[in-house]
Amino acid sequence: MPGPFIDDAQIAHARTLAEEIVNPIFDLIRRNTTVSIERTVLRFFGISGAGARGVPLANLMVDKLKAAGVLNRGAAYWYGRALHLGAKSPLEAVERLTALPTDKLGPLSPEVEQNLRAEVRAEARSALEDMKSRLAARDALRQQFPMSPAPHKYVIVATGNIYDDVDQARAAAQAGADVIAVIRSTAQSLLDYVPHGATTEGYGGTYATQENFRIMREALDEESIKLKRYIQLTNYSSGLCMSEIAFCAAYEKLDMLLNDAMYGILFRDINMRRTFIDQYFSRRICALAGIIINTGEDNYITTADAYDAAHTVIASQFINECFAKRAGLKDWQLGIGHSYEIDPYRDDTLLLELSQAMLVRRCFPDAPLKYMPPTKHKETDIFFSHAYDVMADLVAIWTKQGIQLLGMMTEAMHTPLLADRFVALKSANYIHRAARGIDEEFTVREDGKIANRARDVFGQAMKLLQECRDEGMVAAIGKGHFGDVKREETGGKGLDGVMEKAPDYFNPFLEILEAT
Amino acid sequence: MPGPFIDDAQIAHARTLAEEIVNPIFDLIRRNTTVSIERTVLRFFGISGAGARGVPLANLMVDKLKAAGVLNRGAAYWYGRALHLGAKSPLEAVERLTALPTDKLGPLSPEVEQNLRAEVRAEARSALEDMKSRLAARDALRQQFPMSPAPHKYVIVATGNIYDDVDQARAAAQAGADVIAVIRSTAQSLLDYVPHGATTEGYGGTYATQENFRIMREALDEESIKLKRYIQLTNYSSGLCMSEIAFCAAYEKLDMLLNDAMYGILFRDINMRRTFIDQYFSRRICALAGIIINTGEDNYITTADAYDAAHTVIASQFINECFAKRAGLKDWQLGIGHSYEIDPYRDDTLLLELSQAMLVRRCFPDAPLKYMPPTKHKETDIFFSHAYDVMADLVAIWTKQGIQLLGMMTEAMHTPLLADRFVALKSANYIHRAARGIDEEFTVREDGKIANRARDVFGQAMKLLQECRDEGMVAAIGKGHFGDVKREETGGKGLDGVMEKAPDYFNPFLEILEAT
Amino acid sequence: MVKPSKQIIRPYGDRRDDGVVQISFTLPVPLSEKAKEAAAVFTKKMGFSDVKVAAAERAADNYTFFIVYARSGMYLDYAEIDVPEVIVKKMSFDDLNAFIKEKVGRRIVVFGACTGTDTHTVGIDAILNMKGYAGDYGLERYPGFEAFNLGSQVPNEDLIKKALAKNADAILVSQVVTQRDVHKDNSRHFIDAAKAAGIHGKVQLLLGGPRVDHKLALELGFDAGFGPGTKPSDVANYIVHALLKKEGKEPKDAHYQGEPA
Amino acid sequence: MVKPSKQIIRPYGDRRDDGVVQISFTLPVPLSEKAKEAAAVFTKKMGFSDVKVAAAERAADNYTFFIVYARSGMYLDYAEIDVPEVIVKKMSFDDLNAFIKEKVGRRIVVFGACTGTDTHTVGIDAILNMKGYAGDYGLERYPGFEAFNLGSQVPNEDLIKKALAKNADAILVSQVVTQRDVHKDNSRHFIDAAKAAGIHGKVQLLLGGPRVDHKLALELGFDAGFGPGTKPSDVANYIVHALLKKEGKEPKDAHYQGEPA
Ligand code: B12
Ligand code: B12
Ligand SMILES: Cc1ncc(COP(=O)(O)O)c(C=O)c1O
Ligand SMILES: Cc1ncc(COP(=O)(O)O)c(C=O)c1O
Repeated sequence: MPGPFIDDAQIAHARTLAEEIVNPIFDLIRRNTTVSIERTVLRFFGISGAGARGVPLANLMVDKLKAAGVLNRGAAYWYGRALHLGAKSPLEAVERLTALPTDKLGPLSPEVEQNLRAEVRAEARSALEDMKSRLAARDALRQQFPMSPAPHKYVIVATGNIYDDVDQARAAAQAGADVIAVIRSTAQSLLDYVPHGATTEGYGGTYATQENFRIMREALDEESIKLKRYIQLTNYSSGLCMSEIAFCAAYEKLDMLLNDAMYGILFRDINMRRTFIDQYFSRRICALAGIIINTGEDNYITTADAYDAAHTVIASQFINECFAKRAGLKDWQLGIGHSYEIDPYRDDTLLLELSQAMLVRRCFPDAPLKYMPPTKHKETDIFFSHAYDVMADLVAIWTKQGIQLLGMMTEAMHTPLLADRFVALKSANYIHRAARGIDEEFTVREDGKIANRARDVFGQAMKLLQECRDEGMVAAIGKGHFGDVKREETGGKGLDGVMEKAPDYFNPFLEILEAT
Repeated sequence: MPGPFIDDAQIAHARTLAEEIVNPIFDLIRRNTTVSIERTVLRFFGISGAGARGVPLANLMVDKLKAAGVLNRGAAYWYGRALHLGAKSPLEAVERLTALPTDKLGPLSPEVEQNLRAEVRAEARSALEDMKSRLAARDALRQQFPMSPAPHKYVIVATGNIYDDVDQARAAAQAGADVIAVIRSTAQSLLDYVPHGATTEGYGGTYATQENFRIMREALDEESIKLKRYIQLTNYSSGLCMSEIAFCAAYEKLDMLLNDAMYGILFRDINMRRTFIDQYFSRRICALAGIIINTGEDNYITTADAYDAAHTVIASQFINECFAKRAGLKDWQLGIGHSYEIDPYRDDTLLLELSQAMLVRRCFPDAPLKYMPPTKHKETDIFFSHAYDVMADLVAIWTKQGIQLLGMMTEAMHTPLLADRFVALKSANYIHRAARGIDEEFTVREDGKIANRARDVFGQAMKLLQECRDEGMVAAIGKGHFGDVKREETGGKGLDGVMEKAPDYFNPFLEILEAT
Repeated sequence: MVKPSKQIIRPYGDRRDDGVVQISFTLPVPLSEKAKEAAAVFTKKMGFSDVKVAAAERAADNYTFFIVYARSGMYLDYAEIDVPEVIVKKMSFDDLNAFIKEKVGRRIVVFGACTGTDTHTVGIDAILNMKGYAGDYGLERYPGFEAFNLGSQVPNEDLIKKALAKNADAILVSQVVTQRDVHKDNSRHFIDAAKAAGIHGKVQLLLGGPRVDHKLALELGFDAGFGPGTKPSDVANYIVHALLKKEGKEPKDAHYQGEPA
Repeated sequence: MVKPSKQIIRPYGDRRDDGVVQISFTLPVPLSEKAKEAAAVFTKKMGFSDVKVAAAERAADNYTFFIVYARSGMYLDYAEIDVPEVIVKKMSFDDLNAFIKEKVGRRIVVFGACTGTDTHTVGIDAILNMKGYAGDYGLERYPGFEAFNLGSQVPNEDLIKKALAKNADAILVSQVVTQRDVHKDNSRHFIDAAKAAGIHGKVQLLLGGPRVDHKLALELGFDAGFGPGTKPSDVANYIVHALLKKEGKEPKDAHYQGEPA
């Protein structure tokens, strides 16, 4: 059992600090909207098609409104206006709206305004009901074919071609995988739109599109039924389209999403205002959809050293938890990220990794947690790499991880081959079977290396949280405290997609989601 | 830390039972000698050559004496007689002796007898001094180049050709091995002589010969100096030539020997009287030579089920310890054998294996122990096999094994390739580095699965010891209690090599060894 | 029988037919850039393309261990693969015993051993002993069989002599040690001895072990071969039908398949 | 130079020249005896002999993963292997800085980035950042260098433009994502852009990454390539000498080797 290590009061104090850190960012979030949020609103209304050269209709429409300087009243409002102009369908609404001359965009009478909002609200409600009924189907399937016990074994597919991905995902499910992650094509984070349709050409991954989600979920539904074991699907909701992807994922009944503004800020140089705002709306959608989010703290220690920067992971997790809770997510939805990444040529790494994982467990006892295997120090020696993964399997079962990414023996070379997943699954099954319950067998000595290290890391994390509280999150990021990467508040991509909400800003989805 | 699990008093009681079990066998040992012991005596006197068709001179001589019905007075006595006949060298002594007509073998005058014995005793003393000085050279090298910390990583070479073995042993040492075991050619156990000279044709191993020992030790001395790390060498002293091989090993400065009568009885169908008697003398030699013995209890659970028969391992270890202690071996010389062998498709195997290994540690806190990796349930899937070995590496470091045989990923196919050892060593180094000290970090819960299983196994072991005490060891073996194999007291190979000592039986080596 | 149509297959790494193969080997040279290049050249010489020398590890001063990923241009027509397979078991324990009683009308006598210098009895015990293997009873438990297990390191001649003395219907030889093909040498020696004793072609001769398959056994002169994972019931069923065929009570080309209910 | 005499080598498994190779691959067929035979046939087709299909594992309903041990008849003349190698570092940190001061007489300007869509900065950071790699300082720490690290996902053209503006002596391009040879495509694109900007052949162009080697870099049009495990000091030493050669201050065929004292 993870020791107490840390006093309950200390942990509570960390949560208070996180609240205080997050407060100013929530001011920002409340005051602003983004192109991505507005496009998401339109997608909710069913605007999912694409125009010439694959540009999504939602983008066309939002760009038009933005160019006209009126997007700050909310796309929902304009959608309502378009309907009032006689549009019979979402598609027509787009057409009408994009055809409007700018001078036709002035205000309406208060009464008309009010009616319009009421209508749009009603439509929003029915759109959400529609989504809920889709999700109910997913939940029914989950109930019918219960998942295997945690840690849920999570593997990636990344061929670049959705149809190949389906083949590989089915194979992985048949070999025992519980969660399939379709890795996105490199740099999709930087696209300010969600590509359209089924795609077959990606690099290091496959484009995240609504159609690709549908295709994969359909295949996994089939496998779930065949295997009598529900297989989860996950993708990425980060980068410039966080909330749109969250919508697509919810609509297509995904189970999980990698969803983390910090990842975009640090590793994709996405503007922080933009992505914090997008993150909020995306998490509201996840909250509704019963989607488990995975956070990306594990990434910090691919650029920073896992031993030295262990506390940054803990500090960030408290902040991320707070962001998530405020967006309505429940504990069971928090796949808080961490990983087994300390240089294996150091001494005591099993003790250190156990310490860190136990500390995370101690801090977030009710969250499933998402545990990453070694990646950075992986070697091309596949046999060593495999042994190294096996130890991560052990720590995962020991510390009761909810979601365990399986290490791949070829991590240091290429995205996994079909056989790599099989090898990883077979070993993880063995380790889980062999060691389940080991946490109940041993008591950690409160004066040992594990406990001392946990206390030390927690202490450093508290200091960092204090600094973030005192100087602000922006300053902390600016100093490179997370992942050794420095970012400025107004730097990075996508800031021009952020705009202050008009006083009469209208977003019925946000209203409803916040109310539930 | 291995819990107490068991009361000290209980463990002391197990030792008492073992004493009582072993007592009748020591009567047998005291009353009898064997052809192997007598050949060993001659080897001590320097009779190491071979005659026509490779038959060792010691065999020629002992066969002659046995045929003449006078071997029961001891080969040393006859050796003295031969010297008295004017032999100038051991070789000449053999010739004289084998040339003697049977009627020339009558007794001498008491005085002559006494002188003869005194002379032979003196020569024996000087032979032992000679051996001791050889061993002192080994010990000096060990001191000069300290061994790496335990668990000592033990790997086998088994090409069949001593020169290829040397290549592979050097490579293994360079890759980090601490102990090299040269596996014997299959069925050498059944040869009632030690083959002579350097050999290049063996199956599944290389013949154990004095010259092969010398060649390998010389190569390892070179490597030890080069690597500044003493590399140990081990071979097999079981089967029909236990004590002769112990002599050859001591003379050639080996560090360890697999030495266990029970192995021969059960797995080679060697007669039990013969091998218990041989074992005693061989262990006396090991005691003198500072050779660590490895016992073979791990083998039991290759034929019996490791879960069901776990207690037979424990019971046998107490008995084996008693045999060893009575032969003068010290705790540090007791590489008591056990292994990681529970079917990996069962649940809780890591807990069960830890339980068993902790129990062995608890019972034998001062012995180095010899830990075997999985073998029986190994699969030809080398990746799985490797993962499985990695868990044995973990248990080994956790339970402070002194000597750890490294599992080979190709165990289920062939004797190890050069690369297999490299792969195993690299991973074992990682695991040892990662987990050293883990035993100090955790306290085993006294009411958990591990503790309960340990108590249960110990309880069963006590019952078996009681049965062995009440009904005798012979009966227990006859019932197939060990390794599921049944053997009769007068069955098996080599009983005709056992003979009752004459009242004036003479063996100066035994005298001296027992006196030290 | 209609010849099945072509079914071309290639290795599947990340995509259908990409031909990706993982290879590892050791070269007797010290680790260096030159050694890595040698590994690449060697892999190309073996006919692979797109060669990626993933890892080059210092296995010892003068040995480098390589892990290589590459593509093979080779393919295979799966439809053309033809494997001789031993009849798969058809009857349950009780059914088979009843069947023996009815059709054979007596107990079938089998002798088994691990012959030569081999002492690995676990395999032959699994087939013959009461306990059996993986929950499947051994031949000793079948009322329809009379099974004698002579154990390990039995000389081939002894096994044959003892089997002859009891008029055995089948002799089961187990061979586990395979280094330098010692199992093949010993098996050939067994067949020579069987011929000398005049039982070859008369008594059923079965070979088994981890590196045995039906094809190899046939090549060596046995009637059937059984590899890893064999269950006693596979062997029991085979022996019964082979006996009935020999006695003319079943057509020579009868073929049985499927698991018992 | 005298041509070295022949040095024939083969893989070493258990004995010199036994040619033993371990292979694994997946075939798109369900696990069965037939699949095993197919794996054996396939391995033989690839030119191996003594084929042992060690493992056949059900990787999925329609995929079987095989592990095979076999012998290759191929051999290699090691004496004939010729590897273009980048000059190995010669000077310590201090010596190199003093050497630059004396011989170059100014700070050497280098620009680096991870270009295209690649965001893997850890490699280029290891070479350029103060901290360096494995205890070896990065170029930013050398007084003799002025190093600019533009970070990740930098368009090739941007990197070239910025380097030109500062009269860079060397441009360092890092490429880590290699799926479907995207690193080669992007590298070729970089070289095209360098040619268009007129700096090819003038400014030193260095390529690095886990699947890069000197040979590949040369093929792609770079001046040098650096693979896994490269230390900043390797790069620093290389750049200095290449610069001196370019400036005619060192003979073109000078060759440096050895580690600093
Ligand atoms: C257990 C074991 C031992 C035990 C044997 C105890 C005993 N009484 O059987 C002990 C510890 C004594 C032992 C000793 C040695 N062993 Co050993 N041993 C093994 C081990 C770990 C398991 C074998 C086993 O029991 N498998 C389980 C059984 C159920 O499987 P099976 O034999 O394949 O049988 C199945 C089928 O093949 C078939 N079958 C088998 N026989 C027959 C016969 C018939 C007629 C039929 C129908 C079917 C059939 O049915 C069975 C059930 O499905 C293997 C490694 C491994 N994991 O495979 C090494 C292994 C077999 N041993 C090996 C060696 C070299 C030895 C020694 C020679 C080493 C030495 N020089 O000291 C010694 C001496 C033994 C000897 N001369 O034979 C090597 C053989 C290498 C090779 N390919 O040639 C192996 C592969 C280990 C290795 N990698 O080096 N060993
Ligand atoms: C860390 C990491 C990340 C981090 C990167 C953070 C960062 N800012 O760098 C994060 C988590 C963000 C990440 C994301 C992704 N990654 Co990544 N990642 C890795 C990982 C684990 C380690 C890479 C590393 O840092 N190595 C350590 C450095 C020091 O080594 P190096 O780069 O080889 O550099 C050395 C030498 O090559 C040389 N060198 C390198 N460049 C240069 C340049 C010059 C001029 C010189 C002289 C020398 C030189 O010197 C260095 C020091 O010796 C690898 C797996 C692995 N273990 O290799 C995967 C890996 C590289 N990633 C991969 C992928 C696919 C991705 C994604 C595209 C996945 C996705 N679709 O989401 C994303 C997106 C990133 C992108 N588009 O580029 C794949 C690439 C597959 C392939 N071969 O194409 C890998 C191999 C993982 C895998 N098996 O699938 N990743
Ligand atoms: C939270 C998060 N989002 C996204 C990604 C994927 O990266 P991208 O889509 O930017 O290529 C990762 C990668 O690990 C991640 O952790
Ligand atoms: C104690 C002991 N002696 C001997 C051997 C080797 O067997 P043999 O020499 O009989 O082939 C073993 C094998 O594990 C053993 O454990």
